[in-house]
Amino acid sequence: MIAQQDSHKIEARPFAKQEYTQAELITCVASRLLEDNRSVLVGTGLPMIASMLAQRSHAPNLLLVFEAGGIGPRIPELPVSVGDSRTFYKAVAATSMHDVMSACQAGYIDYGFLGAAALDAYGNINTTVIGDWEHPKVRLPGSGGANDVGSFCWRTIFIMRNQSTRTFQSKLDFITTPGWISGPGARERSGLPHGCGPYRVITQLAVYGFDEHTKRMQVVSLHPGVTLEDVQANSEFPILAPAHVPVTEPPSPEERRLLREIDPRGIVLGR
Amino acid sequence: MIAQQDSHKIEARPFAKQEYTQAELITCVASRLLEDNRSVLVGTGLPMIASMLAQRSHAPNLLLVFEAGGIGPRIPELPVSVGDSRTFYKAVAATSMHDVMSACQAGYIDYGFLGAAALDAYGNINTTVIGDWEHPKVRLPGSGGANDVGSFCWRTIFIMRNQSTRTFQSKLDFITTPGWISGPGARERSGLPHGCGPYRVITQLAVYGFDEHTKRMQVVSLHPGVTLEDVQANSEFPILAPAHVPVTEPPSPEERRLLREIDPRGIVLGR
Amino acid sequence: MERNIPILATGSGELVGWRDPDENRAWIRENKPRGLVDKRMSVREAVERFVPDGAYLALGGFGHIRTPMALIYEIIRQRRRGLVIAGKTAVHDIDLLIGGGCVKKVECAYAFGHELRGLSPAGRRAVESGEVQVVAELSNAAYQWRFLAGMMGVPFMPVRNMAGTDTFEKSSAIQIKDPWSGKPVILVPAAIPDVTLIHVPRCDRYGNAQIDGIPVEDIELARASRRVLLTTEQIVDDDEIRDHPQRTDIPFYIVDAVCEVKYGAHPTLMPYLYAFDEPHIQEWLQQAKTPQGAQAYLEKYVHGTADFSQYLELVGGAATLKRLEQIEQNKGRQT
Amino acid sequence: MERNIPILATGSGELVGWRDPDENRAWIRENKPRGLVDKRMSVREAVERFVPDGAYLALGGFGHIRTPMALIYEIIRQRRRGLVIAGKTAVHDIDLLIGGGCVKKVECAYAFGHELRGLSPAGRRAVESGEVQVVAELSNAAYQWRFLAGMMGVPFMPVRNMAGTDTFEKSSAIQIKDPWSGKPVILVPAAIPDVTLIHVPRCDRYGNAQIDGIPVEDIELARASRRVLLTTEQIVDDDEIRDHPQRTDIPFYIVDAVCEVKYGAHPTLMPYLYAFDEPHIQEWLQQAKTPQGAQAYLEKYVHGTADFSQYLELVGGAATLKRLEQIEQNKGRQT
Repeated sequence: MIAQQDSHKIEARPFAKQEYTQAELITCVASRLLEDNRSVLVGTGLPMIASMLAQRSHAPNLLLVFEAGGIGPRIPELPVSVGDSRTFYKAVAATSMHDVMSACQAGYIDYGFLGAAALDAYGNINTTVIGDWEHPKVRLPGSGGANDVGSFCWRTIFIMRNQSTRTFQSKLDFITTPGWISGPGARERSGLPHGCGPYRVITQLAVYGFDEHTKRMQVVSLHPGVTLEDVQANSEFPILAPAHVPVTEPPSPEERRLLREIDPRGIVLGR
Repeated sequence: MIAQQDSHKIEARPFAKQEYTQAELITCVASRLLEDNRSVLVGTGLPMIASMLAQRSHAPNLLLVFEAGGIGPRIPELPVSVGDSRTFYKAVAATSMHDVMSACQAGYIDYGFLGAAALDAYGNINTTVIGDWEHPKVRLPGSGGANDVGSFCWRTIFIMRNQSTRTFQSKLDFITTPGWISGPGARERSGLPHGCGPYRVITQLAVYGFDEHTKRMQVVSLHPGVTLEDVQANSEFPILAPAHVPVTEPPSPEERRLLREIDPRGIVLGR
Repeated sequence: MERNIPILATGSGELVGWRDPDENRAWIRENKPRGLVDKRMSVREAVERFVPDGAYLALGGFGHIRTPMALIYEIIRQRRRGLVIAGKTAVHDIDLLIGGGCVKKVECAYAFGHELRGLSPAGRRAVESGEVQVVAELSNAAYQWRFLAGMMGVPFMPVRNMAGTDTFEKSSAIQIKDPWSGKPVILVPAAIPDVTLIHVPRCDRYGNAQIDGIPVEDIELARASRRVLLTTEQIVDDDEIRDHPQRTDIPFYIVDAVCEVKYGAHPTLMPYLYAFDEPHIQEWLQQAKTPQGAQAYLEKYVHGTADFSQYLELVGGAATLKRLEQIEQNKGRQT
Repeated sequence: MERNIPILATGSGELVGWRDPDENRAWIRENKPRGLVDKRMSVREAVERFVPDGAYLALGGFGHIRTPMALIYEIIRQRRRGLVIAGKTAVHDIDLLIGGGCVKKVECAYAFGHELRGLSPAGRRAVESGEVQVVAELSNAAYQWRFLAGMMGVPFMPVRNMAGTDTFEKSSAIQIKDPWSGKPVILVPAAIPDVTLIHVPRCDRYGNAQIDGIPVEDIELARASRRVLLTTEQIVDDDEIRDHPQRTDIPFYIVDAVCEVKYGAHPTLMPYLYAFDEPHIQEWLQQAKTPQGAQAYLEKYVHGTADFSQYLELVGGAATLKRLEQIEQNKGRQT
């Protein structure tokens, strides 16, 4: 399954004086990245909601694919596992991990979502272990499907709701899943499929992309009220920034209405 | 599919003064080789009838498997193709070539049947070409599933209804499917699965096995009225024979009754 | 573990249909539809758009079973030339394409034969005269696993058959020393057909298709192929597909064209629906014994008809088809 | 083509569950039933006969979905020790086995986590204390393809993930130069579990089993495994299986034991039949926060019950199960 270790720590922390929550903002940003007539390998939690939001707004023909075998379902309500029956409800196909992962490896899947305990400047992530692998301080679940997503999907989107110097690390304890590894060409040299890799990182502070020349993380937009100093103060590694940094578009009323429709009980989004 | 190029040339040639036909004798001999509670990869024609006869006599729990995906059917009538609907009628599974061939490669299949245009002393066979491969005199269908049967099944049984110096050859124009290749250990050295290979050859003249030490063909039994001279006169290569050669047990009345039940119109057996 | 894996042997057959996995990924990203698009079109349009001269072509089904005949006739009718055929239990399909002059090369697991019905006169003649060239050999399982590698987007698949034979020697496979067991193991290269034709009992307008009975190797073959053209006995609403999502054998994003052609596998067998048209198959086998006969057959049934429905009339129309349905459906076979 | 294939990198993880294909073929020939044998037995007998201490064990289903809980509880009840677990989306299953003291080693694709429900207290504690050792890492797809290689009887499977990461470095895979593309490609070794436990909605007495919804990786996993123990919601007559042979996901010759255990996946979800028992899952997650709590849970629900039916009574019996059925079946899900 797509590692989403952080997503169980769900809190309803509204931004100061703003009507929307962090989770809503992040979800809306993620949703807008998903183009119509493309495919996305979906995890549970926010990625699920973002994908459903995309389908109900600008991308009605977005194909949702689940690593356990569900393809193109009509999701009746939020699944709690990427294998539960809601992931293949009225699906076009209820098939196997072999089939879905083969499609990923063969190049059929455009977007993949990842979360992580920690991430570095190149979008490599750790979901395996904090501390030493042989004698871990904290043992995390491991790759699950994360390495597969990061290896195969054309564009990987990271959702990190707790950006800090503890999660944006200069050096990871363990690289579970490849980002741009060590810079341009490193993925190809290592043997990964060509031309794919990290695309966006969405945190509670900002949206990031990766610099074309260095493949290091750079700011794409700052969430309302957040400064470049805030961003840098919450990262061990330096984050690049263009001369002019736009502000992230907040959730629209229509987006918020759809989010309440998708997660009426606030199971993931909080309330 | 299992190569059975010879089996369309079906003639009802009764043995001199005998009540049974060649085809009946061959089928009964083949049938008796199949032990109960074992599995057999079945081709069309005589192998099919031999397998059904085994099920109706001494081996009711013989598992019939077809390379195109039918597993354990209750055959309603003789199939004409190893993929036709009779091969998965009331089957325990109707699955794929990948599944069946994987089971073969993994060691689940005990017996396989093969026919051929030509065979050599080691039980290698040719179903690809007569003459030169680049400029063939006669182009035959190729391996089909024959190489898979000969590579994977624990014991391969050959049915050759037209033993002659043209079909029992010293040197094949093309080795389509491995027998014992060039003698003891040759299969293993070549990279084929260990411990499996040719088991019996059944012709219109005799039943053959393979000498333990040389892996060359040797007589197991002579059909009624056939001499060792007949056997040798109809082979380019010398055929080994033990001191005492038994006579092949002719079809019993019960076996012949069952054969008529299985192939009432004499489609394969002739009449 | 050692530093190198020895290559023990290399087949001399032509490498047919292999593509660099990254090149193919990029092609898929660019060309395969991920959204639900209505792909209904006529057989004529499907062949015009997706089957160029020289294409590496694979045919679904198995021998005389569920063979995509309507598309095959149309390829002959449109006089495609220079096709390279995946001879993966190619029987009636390849025989007609060869007879129609469409074929230049064959990679052969099984071709030029009709199982119990004997050898293929047209196919044999073409190979023996040099008109059609067999460029490589392999086995049925090996071909199937070439498609499995193609489906998976990996460059090759390990197999344990073919060793020690001329079949391996004339294949495009190589044999290496397995780094774990130290034993020889063969690697077959992935195969990625340019176009695959498959006939199914039902699919929706987007191409979500269900096969009744054995799928044989169509699951892997379809996924390995660049273009997949479906003919279907019936186009159903996608709600009907979604009611039984586990029955979907081919999902829509694999498919490029959906053509509704009832009886589209005639004269071959369509499991649970209609039987072989044995007299018609025999008519071809008899006619194909001479080049003139083969041409006469094709003039009458293919070039002499505008489309598959005219062909069906010519082979006896409703009466014939009803009879074939009765044979298949009255034998107590289940759905 | 070159004479050698360079090995570019070698993972340092322990090689778990690999067997020489020939050795495994010989074992299969000797030990797997090819005839229809009545394999019905109790869960107790199945575990006694087929799950030895130290076995390399894999669990079917996926996370909290279709998890073979009755067999897992029985393994704990019989105090098996030293198990090596295939951590292929191992969630509730492995957490209880670890809590029960049964586990010595884990090969980890996903373990010690409960997806949205958070980390696994028992699993984490055991790894962090050194009680349980993680001996290798890999990804979900890579594990699945290890089973595919096992099913196929080949020594390895090529994959294109994991490169450039510590996941690869701690795996038992190797990286070679693909002889066709010249690019690096990873080979994962085949995996052959000693025992696999799978819960299915229905099968016959011989083990012909059908799964409703997604089979996830159970098709490959079952075929790769030496011993396969099935629990089933219902044993049906084999005629019922034979009426829909295409629905058979696991054929009988793969199976060693058939145990009829209605609600055998409780408290996990059984698609189309019953929902997660969320309060019960939460009870475990709360209790497992301390070793004492975990022991108390196991004393009450596993060691304190003679079998699964007593356990079901303890978790609320018919009323609870009826509620879970209503949740799953009333949500408009199709069969």
